[in-house]
Amino acid sequence: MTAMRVRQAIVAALADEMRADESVIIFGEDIAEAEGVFKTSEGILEEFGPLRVRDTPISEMGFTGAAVGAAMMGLKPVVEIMFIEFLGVALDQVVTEAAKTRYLSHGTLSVPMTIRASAGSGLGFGCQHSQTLEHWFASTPGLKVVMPSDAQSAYSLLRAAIQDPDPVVVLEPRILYAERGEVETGKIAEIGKASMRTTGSDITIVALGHMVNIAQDAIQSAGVSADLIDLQTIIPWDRETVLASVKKTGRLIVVEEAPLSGGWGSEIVATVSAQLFSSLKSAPFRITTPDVPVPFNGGLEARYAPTSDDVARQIKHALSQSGAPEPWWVVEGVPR
Amino acid sequence: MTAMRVRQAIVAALADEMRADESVIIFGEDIAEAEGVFKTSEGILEEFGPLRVRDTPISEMGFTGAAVGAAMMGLKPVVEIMFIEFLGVALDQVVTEAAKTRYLSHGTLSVPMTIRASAGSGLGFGCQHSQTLEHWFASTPGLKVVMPSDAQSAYSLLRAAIQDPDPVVVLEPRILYAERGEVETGKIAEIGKASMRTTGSDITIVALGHMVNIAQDAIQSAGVSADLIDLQTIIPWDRETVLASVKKTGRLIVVEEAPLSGGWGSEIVATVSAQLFSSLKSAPFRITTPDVPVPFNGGLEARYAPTSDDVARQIKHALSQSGAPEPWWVVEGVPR
Amino acid sequence: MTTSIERRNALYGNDVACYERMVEIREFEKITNAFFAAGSIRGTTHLAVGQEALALGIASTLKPTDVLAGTYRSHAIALALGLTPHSVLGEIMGKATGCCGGVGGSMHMCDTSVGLLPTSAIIGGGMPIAAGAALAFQVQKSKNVGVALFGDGATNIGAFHESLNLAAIWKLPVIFICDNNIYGEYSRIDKTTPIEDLHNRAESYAMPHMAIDGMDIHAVRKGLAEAVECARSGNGPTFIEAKTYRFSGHSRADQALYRPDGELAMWQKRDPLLLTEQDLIARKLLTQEKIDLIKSTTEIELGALAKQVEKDPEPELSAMFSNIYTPKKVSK
Amino acid sequence: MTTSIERRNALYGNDVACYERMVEIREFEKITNAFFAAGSIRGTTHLAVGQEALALGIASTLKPTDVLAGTYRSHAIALALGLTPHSVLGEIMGKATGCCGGVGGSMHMCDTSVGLLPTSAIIGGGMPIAAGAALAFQVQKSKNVGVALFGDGATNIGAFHESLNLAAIWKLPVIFICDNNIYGEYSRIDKTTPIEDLHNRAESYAMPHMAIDGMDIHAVRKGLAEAVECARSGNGPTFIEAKTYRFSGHSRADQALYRPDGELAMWQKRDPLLLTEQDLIARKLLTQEKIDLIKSTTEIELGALAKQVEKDPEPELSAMFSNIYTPKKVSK
Ligand SMILES: Cc1ncc(C[n+]2csc(CCOP(=O)(O)OP(=O)(O)O)c2C)c(N)n1
Ligand SMILES: Cc1ncc(C[n+]2csc(CCOP(=O)(O)OP(=O)(O)O)c2C)c(N)n1
Ligand SMILES: [Mg+2]
Ligand SMILES: [Mg+2]
Repeated sequence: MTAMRVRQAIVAALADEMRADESVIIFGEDIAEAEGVFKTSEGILEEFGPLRVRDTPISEMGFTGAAVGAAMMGLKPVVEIMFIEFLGVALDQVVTEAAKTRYLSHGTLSVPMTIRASAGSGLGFGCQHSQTLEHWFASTPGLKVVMPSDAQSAYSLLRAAIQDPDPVVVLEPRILYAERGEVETGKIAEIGKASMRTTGSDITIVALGHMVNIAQDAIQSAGVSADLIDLQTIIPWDRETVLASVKKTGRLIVVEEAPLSGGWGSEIVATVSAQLFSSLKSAPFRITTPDVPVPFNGGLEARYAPTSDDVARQIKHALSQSGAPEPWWVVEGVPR
Repeated sequence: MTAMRVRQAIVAALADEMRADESVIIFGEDIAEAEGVFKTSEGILEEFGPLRVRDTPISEMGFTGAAVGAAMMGLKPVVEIMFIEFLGVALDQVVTEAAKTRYLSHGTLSVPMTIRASAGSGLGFGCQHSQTLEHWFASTPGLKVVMPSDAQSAYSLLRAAIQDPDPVVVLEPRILYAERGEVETGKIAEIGKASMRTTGSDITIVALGHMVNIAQDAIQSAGVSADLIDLQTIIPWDRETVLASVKKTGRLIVVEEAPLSGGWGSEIVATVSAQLFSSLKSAPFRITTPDVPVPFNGGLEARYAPTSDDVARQIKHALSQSGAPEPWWVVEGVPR
Repeated sequence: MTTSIERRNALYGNDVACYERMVEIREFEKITNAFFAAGSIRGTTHLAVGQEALALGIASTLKPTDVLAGTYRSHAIALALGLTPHSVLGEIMGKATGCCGGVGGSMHMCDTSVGLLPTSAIIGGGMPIAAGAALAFQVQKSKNVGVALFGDGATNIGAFHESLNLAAIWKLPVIFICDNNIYGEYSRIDKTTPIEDLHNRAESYAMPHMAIDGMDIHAVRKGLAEAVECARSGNGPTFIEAKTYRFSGHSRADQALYRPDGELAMWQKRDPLLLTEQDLIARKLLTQEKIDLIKSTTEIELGALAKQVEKDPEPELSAMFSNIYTPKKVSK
Repeated sequence: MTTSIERRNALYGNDVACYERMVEIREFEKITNAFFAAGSIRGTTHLAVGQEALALGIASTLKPTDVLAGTYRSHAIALALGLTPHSVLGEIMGKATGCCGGVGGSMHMCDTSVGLLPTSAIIGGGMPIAAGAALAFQVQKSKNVGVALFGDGATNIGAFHESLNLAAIWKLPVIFICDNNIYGEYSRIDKTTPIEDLHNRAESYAMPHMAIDGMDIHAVRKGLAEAVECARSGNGPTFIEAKTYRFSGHSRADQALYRPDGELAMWQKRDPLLLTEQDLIARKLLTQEKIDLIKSTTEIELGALAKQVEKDPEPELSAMFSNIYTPKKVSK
């Protein structure tokens, strides 16, 4: 075990994969000479050289598509999309090409590419650089999407993504890049498998990325006994683990860093409601951001994503009442 | 009331808006001289001339973005995206520019643009030309998304979309273009308001687009008394109408033409589960397509979207049992 | 049964075989058209009648290990590259015998044994993919090349610009071939594009470029061979504009009434089949009688094949659930 | 209090006012930089030190009814177009007094009273929007023009290609101004772009184009005036490449150590402030004393302003929920 920052865990995963498999190459904007704007490819160019490590022009469609083509030919390209919003100019290559290539080649071609993208709010980047956007990839058979919550999962999920024979999007919570954690290098995650952060008996909390940490704080401060499930893979998500937990606890909260309407959490709540209707002791619900763009101002942005205080409040509510609690903006009656 | 095909209802709505308001202009690929590949702009160039009706190059990002800019300057552009998949090369302008313009202009600019796009399966266009893709627009405050289910709603929603001061995406079920229905011209829908296709007491069925018709057939053949809610607006959806209905019936099924995992229906089920937990008599659930690309072969494609037989089966199940039924591919045990 | 690779290999150095394949394509598209009109083909079809010389010029110049990313209009290039009429028609008709098992359809041809990557129905979709394949060849130090084949209308999409720039800056072994048939759907190129010689757009990327006569298989081969040589020897990409003409409408039932009077007739004088026949006769490789025989035999054979394909099995229900994710390896 | 439009009007025909504004921008960016370093500014900032002549050349040539779509690097153009230092700094600091009420941040400037459309933080985002604004002017038969201002790196994105092509084919009254400061983030242009004179890319669209000296306000005005005249008289778009240099790093804490030795020093000899000072002294519009006074006064004034802005109120919680949808009109 080594203590490292999340961004260093990413570097380590890249380097370990590139050492193990020479078909792994990486490219993206300013990832080579500048080592990534978030320093997530520090030392990679130096170790692996310019044939395998490349800076690209500002051409997300072009280089994402190039990764698709290179992957068809047997390379394992890892591309960096600096901010997930930039896939808005290149979604086609991910959803309509990469995810459908195996199907349209009658199973003769795989697309073992990885897309790394920083995501999420909290750092004052404004509403065009702070979203999580998991929903862009929903309902897309052929694609996989993962999100780490700490240094270990950043390392282990990225290695799994690179090794995976299908296209995988790795959404990296930008706010965690500088966070430290213990990392066991060599440990590789299983895509599609959730991880239990805490186990308990009274309630199941499902979260993703940084929200796992927020939820953990909330569980602690609320002093409850909870299964905290770090989903890690959003597509395809670990139904088995979540259903087993809710069967046990009878209660479900999903904590989500995305606007309420149509986020990934609705999939979890809807599935659990359908599958475990009679096991539920209280209303399953989501704790999300309000339906607003991510505000720049620090005070406002601090209220955008769920806070541990607010999650704690809602956990307590869920344990004492059968109906779902109101979100904070309703409780506080914020004028519009 | 006039009988017309859905595509003619669209032409009528365009023409009526263009007559009423000279700031309405339309453009897209082959929509002027060729009058649209689905003939949804028949006669428009002739009546309104080339200044207001334009063929574009194959440049979805360019012309969708041009609509955003023109809308900022007070025009009401209507652009046609021939197949919704093509927004994969232009999503940025819709989600990251248009939807955030009002916010980023401190309320000084609106973007009264309309994006019309054909959507859906059933016509043998293959997996890159047959999706519905509502989820691309989910969790995007600032945007509105509607989908008609017949000639009247095609007319009324399009007029409402064009008149709306904010960006509206109109997803037109391609399979309905040739269908006929009675249209009361001049009738304008309210965006955000669902419409009741049938009313009943035992179950609430929420559907969208062509699935409303499928659900209606199923209700008839199952011989049940159901509220069939044609949602019409997906974003922002009519919580009030849906919640009131489920409060009354105690049962909810969402019928959806999109892969199970992460479709818009999960939002409805999740919200209802949270808000009406103690009013529910049986598990709320979704009837969707399987998590697969849209197959080309006719026999397979006929099984892709929910069929009225299968919806009827699941309605009957919901009325007799508290747990959710299995989808057909589980029931039939389709080998993978 | 003949395999794709055998059909491909038959073309090299054999101008008569190339001509026969052109005839095959022409007859094949007649059948496609007739079947579509009769309702036995669902969805849409995009014929490539008149563009056969380009397809054969490409197929007889590239190696089977080179790869090509094409479009929805790929019946001709697929047959040229080696796919059997059976697997192409099977796919168009959604049969289990189709090259994609019947789940793809007319717009989605694929056969990696002869280098045909899954064709994309999205304009511009294949261009960065071809560049990416070339990137792989460069990294793997193989001598293969990637080819993107696309229409004139596709030169106005962002992916075109980004792909050419990326290929140029990385000196990728990729060749961009624009099949300039003067129309994108129903719009003549001059309505959507302010320049006529599209290959000049390569100047924006300091990329070598050329216009070639897409109706003449020799011109195609000559231009492409030059580009391939450049790519294989590490000197990077080339942009080739092939001047062709779409003899049919854009797709489905399009009668192409928007074309100016006489335009089709003018181009038909340069019908690639006609030009090739004249050439082969002049070179004494064929006689008119032989040509007539080739045509009638092909017509009969394809007609028989079509009847057979009609009776081919439909895909199983499981086909709808297959080939979405790569199956897990049983052991490591 | 001075309004944006008053500040804008002050520039026309007044070279000294333009110079003063350039100094204001230079001093303003010093404050931004210091505040960022001190942690009083969140997120990121993109300074435009060294690019003041381009901003002022544009602002003193366009009319306030013309519109401009810019990028995340818009402090300079915003101040030049007329926004008050208060509203720009307020936005950068997330204050309620900012031009976007503090919810936008450094990358998002906007003031429609002087034609500044919301700047986009997405590369290429503003180009089709500027074309679209120009489309509106064309349809409305107004004489206004749209302007897209973007960097050299942005010429490699698809939206660039599509916007220029669309503008050309529709002869839109739009001007594309590329601020070629030789770097995109940390990459020198030659690493990402195979040609040096980016304006030549306009040839792909048969669009008039020119390179101008972006360090010289007169050169900027002259080139732009020509393009504006062309656009206003219905003759369509122009592509202008302004050769500039980014004196600072790309953003935030970037020290720009990747720059070759001596490059900055060389460009600093052509510092737009210096060039303008020499010009104004030569034309006897200013003296060195006056210049020193302008600089020291500006420094003092902006310093005082900065202190004031620091104390400005934060936006209310309701600001987070406002301006998402257009409020329904109360009556029709
Ligand atoms: C991104 C995208 N936009 C639009 C279309 C619809 N479309 C299919 S073919 C076509 C015309 C293409 O013309 P061209 O590139 O000249 O190729 P051709 O059909 O002539 O071979 C269009 C607009 C598409 N498939 N993808
Ligand atoms: C689509 C997209 N890709 C990448 C970025 C990240 N990014 C922000 S600024 C920048 C460099 C832009 O360089 P240039 O266009 O030369 O403008 P400059 O910063 O020099 O003014 C990049 C890559 C972005 N904002 N949008
Ligand atoms: Mg064409
Ligand atoms: Mg630059």
